[in-house]
Amino acid sequence: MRPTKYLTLFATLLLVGSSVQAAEANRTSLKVGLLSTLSGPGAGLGVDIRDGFNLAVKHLNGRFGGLPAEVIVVDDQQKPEVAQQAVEKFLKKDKVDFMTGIVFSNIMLAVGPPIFDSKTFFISANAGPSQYAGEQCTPFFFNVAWQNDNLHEAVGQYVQNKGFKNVVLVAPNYPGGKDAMVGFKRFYTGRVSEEIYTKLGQLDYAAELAQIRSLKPDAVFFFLPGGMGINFIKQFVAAGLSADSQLFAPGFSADEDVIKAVGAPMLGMFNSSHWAHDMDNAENKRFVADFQKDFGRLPSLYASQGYDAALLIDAAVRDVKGKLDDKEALRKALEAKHFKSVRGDFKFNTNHYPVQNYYLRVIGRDAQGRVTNKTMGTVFTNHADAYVAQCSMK
Amino acid sequence: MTQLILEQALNGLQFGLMLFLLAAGLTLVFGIMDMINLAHGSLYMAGAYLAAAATQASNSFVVGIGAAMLATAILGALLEITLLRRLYARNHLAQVLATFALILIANEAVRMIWGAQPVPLNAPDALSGPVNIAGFFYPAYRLLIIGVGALVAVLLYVLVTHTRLGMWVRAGASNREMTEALGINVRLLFTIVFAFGAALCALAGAMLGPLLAVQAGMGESILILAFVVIVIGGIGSIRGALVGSLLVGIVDTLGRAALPSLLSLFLSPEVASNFGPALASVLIYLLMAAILFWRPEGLFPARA
Amino acid sequence: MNECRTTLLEVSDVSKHFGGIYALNAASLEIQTGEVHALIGPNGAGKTTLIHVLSGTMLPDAGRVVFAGKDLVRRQMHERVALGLARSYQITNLFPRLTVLDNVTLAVQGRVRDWGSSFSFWRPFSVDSAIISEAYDFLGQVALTGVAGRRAGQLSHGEQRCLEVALVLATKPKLLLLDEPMAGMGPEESARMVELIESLARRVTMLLVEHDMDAVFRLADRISVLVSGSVIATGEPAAIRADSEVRRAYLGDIE
Amino acid sequence: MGLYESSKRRRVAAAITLASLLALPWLITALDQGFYISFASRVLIFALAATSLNLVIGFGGMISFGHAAFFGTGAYCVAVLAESGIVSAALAWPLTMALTALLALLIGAISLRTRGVYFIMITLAFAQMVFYLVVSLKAWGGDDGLSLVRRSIFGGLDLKDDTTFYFVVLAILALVLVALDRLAHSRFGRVIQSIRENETRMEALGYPVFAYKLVCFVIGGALAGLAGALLVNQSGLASPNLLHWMQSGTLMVMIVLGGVGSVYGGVVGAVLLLLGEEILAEWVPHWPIGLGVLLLAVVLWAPLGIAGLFGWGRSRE
Repeated sequence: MRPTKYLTLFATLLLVGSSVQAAEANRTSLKVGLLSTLSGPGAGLGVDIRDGFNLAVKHLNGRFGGLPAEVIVVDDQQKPEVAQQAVEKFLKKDKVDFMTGIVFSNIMLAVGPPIFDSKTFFISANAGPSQYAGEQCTPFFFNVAWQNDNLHEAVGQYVQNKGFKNVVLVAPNYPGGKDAMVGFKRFYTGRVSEEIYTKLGQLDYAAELAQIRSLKPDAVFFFLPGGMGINFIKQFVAAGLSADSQLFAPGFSADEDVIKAVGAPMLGMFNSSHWAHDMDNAENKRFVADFQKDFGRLPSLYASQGYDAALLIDAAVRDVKGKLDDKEALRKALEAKHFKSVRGDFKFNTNHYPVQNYYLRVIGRDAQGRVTNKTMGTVFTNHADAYVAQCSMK
Repeated sequence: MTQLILEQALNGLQFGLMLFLLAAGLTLVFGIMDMINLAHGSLYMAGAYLAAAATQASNSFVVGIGAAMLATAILGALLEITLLRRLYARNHLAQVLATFALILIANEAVRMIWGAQPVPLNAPDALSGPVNIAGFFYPAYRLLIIGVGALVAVLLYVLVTHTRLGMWVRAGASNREMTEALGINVRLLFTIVFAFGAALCALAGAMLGPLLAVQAGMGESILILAFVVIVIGGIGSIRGALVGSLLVGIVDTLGRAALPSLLSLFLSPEVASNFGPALASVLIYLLMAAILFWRPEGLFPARA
Repeated sequence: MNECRTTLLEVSDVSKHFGGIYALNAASLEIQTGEVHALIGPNGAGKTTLIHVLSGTMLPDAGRVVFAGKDLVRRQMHERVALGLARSYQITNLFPRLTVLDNVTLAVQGRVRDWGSSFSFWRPFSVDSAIISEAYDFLGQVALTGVAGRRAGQLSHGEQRCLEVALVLATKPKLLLLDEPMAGMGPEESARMVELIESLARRVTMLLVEHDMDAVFRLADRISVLVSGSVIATGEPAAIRADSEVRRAYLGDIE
Repeated sequence: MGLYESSKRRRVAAAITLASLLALPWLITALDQGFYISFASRVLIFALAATSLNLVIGFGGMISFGHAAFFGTGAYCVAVLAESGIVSAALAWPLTMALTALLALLIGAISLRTRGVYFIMITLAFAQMVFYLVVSLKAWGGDDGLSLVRRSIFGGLDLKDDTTFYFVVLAILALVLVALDRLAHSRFGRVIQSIRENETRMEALGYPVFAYKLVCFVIGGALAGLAGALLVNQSGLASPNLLHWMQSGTLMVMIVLGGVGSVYGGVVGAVLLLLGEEILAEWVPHWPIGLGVLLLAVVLWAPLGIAGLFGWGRSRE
């Protein structure tokens, strides 16, 4: 059980407030359980979500919709059973009002049922499994990031347009990985010579790279989040494969966390994303500037999703004027999303997944010579996920 | 097709030689002092972290590795003198638990000092590309690992078989009481052996750091493989550790690469893709159980 | 020495080698019911190896061992004990941390043919008073009833050797393999042990491996001499003492 | 040390603890800390698993480093049975115990042919085999583990309610402890502990030592399977982590902390470790270091474990 880190801005007031409050109409404070992967190869993603979320809390000076906010952060160590115990503690001991933060879909699916059964709203800042977009969709699940397939669909569309003939796909063997393969092939209808599944958390890709070399693909699409992606790209370049195969990845395998670790070898790599740090809207400029000031690094798309998740909670609590126990009103408030997202506008589909634009990015050098992403153009506008039809919610 | 087989064989060799660096130290500790040291993986982790820190400080890969090996050797010697020395007389359950406690302490200490996120340790830029030998491409860094591993193996083999210290070590491994009776200060000998083993762990940690990730808990999985190696090779025997590590390295790598496609020849692709990786990951343990079944003392038992 | 002796144990041409060294080299031996058969020989002659082979600790490389008409070839040690072939140990091998009484009750409890198997998981042992009283009898035979409650590890060397014998007796063997019972004993302790063996001689057949010549010549009905793995002579004590072969190979010149 | 004689004092202490555990749920609901009821069930379940290992290591003297294989397999069996419709505890739990007993028989029959250090290594190897086999089976959820469709039905009782489930677990643990106490004094218990003391001599006294050790190993495996069945009902998830060798290590830590070879050693160790973990995690950053140091201290200076210190351990000299 990882050490829990309390971020309480009004510690004394809050403790008094939360312990004495009875179940009367509007409460005097609010608790959010942020459960994310803060150690292991996926740690970079979880840390960015946490920092983005905390930055938003700071911008809202510690209040969601006027209520003082207590954010409890727990590291799930990328292990389903650790997450399961943390969730049990959030629901029964801390009795949190909202939950957010989970990075990996396999953990999301493992802890989803107890959260939804206890009628606690989960605002996903990353994991968007196809199950919760389709037949298992639930009023208590909102996703401010994407449905897992979307980014892969965008890359599939681009690879199809560019006329690549022989593609190899690489992804970890977990729900997120399967969604990636399905998403890519939904829009890329060319020949896929091999779908390579690796172990989640695997770091040495010698065997897979040898296999890729023997297949001689003209393009390789990989979805390997965090440290896994970092090692794959480094070893891909070290094996000399980048000479004759063009590397493609969804946004989250080619964002700031990966660029910071790999650097130059990633120049010229195409990827897709729904957000980029060079988007020119007021919220995004303030978010990118303050994030760089506070944390000394460019925010990744995970940070933007953590930030938006906090803004969504704030907007919804303000709409219901603190009456958190009226679940129906809270659900409508969340669906209405009265807040401006850093990625520009998007709206929720009936299954509470976002309908938004997806852009093409390429990694190049910016004005100061730093290796970073540059937005090229739009691949999809107002793109919805492919599972909404199977969802019974209207 | 030959490119694939040759490349996979080299991968197996590289993994085997790295395993040997761990197994060599472990088999001597086990053989001479009959001590199960679960914390051997933690020394490997400490070496990787120290190498990462030293490389960043001196931004030279070689200085980084040298500093890490020295520091881990000293750490190993200190650990041996203060704690492990009290465990020799104790039974194996006590040894397993004391060193298990060391794993908990080491993982948390590393998290305290370097944080929960993996620490970057990159191969030197010069070696970040492939080497082209007559059309055969292979990552230069992995060739370096094979080279270093082979060199250390030869050096160790010469040291153990042709030097006085080596003779004492082998004597200690086959019969500790007699060695003590011959007036050899086994305590001091053992501290040297332990420190030397720790240095080898640091070398393995530093070399594998760029390929894997330098993070808390990295020692645990490779530790089990090292135990499998020394049990197959015969506890206490360097030759056994070398043969065992190459065997495990190649069987594990080729198994993972060839088995799924091999099985799909006569099984349905669905079953093969499911059963292949399962069998591959279980292969080395089956190998170990089989060897223990027919030769309960391993292939080259040190204790004749 | 009555005439109608039947053969209890027949060892024919048993060999056992470790690498190049032949510990037993076609050794043959025959023990008759009711006799005390001593086995003597210089150190390293293979005496303890023979006991290991007979008791099942080691498997012979060649030869046959027939006990009470049954071939012991692939039988494990515990089966041989059940058949009535039990051994004591040259180096004391007891349960030091258990009480003297517990040591003996374990031996008694082991006799499946009398007390049934010990795979009983519920009934507390304390109610097996029959076993406990029989254990006290055996302690009586070796005069250790006084120390029944003490831990075996706290007994004197002599007392431990007596406890060794009590343990073997408690398995009610047909043939008792005694491996140097007098090893490491002082004069009066070994005198006591000789009296003990003498009192047992009437009731159980024994193969006595011993260096103490006075005890051997006093106790043994017949003596076999083992030299470098082979039995070179078997006969009554007087004949063995007179046999020149034996004298040269082993006793050296007694006069 | 002698054979295990549980003194009257220890039986009284056990009875008192049982009574206080019965009252625990009301105390917890009074303090409005519902979370701690299911936490208490978790502690009792680990106590059962540790007790089953104590039977193998403490009484049987077999240092098995792969006990997690049975603990995890028990959890997976119930999850798989639940998925295929068998949800009644009366059927699923005994079936799970039978399957884990069979697995223990298989692993024990081969492992018990080796001695000393090699036995430790081969049990570790078999546990790793079970771990990798389960992790690579897509049907069993692969890396993500298998979530339990619904809690077993225990006769008329609805196990979904935490308090009811707590009492079922408490009853099972109490039954097992009574059975173990009886077993420790039975003929089988004496033989097993004597084999631990001096195996060669027991063979020389006519005991089929291999058979006794195997039966002890199998009973330990079956009880660990039962603990696994209870744990998956408590947590709702059979995860590969249950089969990991660090889990075997944790169970060993519990019996050494609690007292190797004492009937209640597993319970004391499990309570100390899990309660300590929960309390330390709240206030002490980097608490595993404290736990590691405590364990080192126990191994070096209190070989009979904490229970040994209070005379709860094996009968004193």
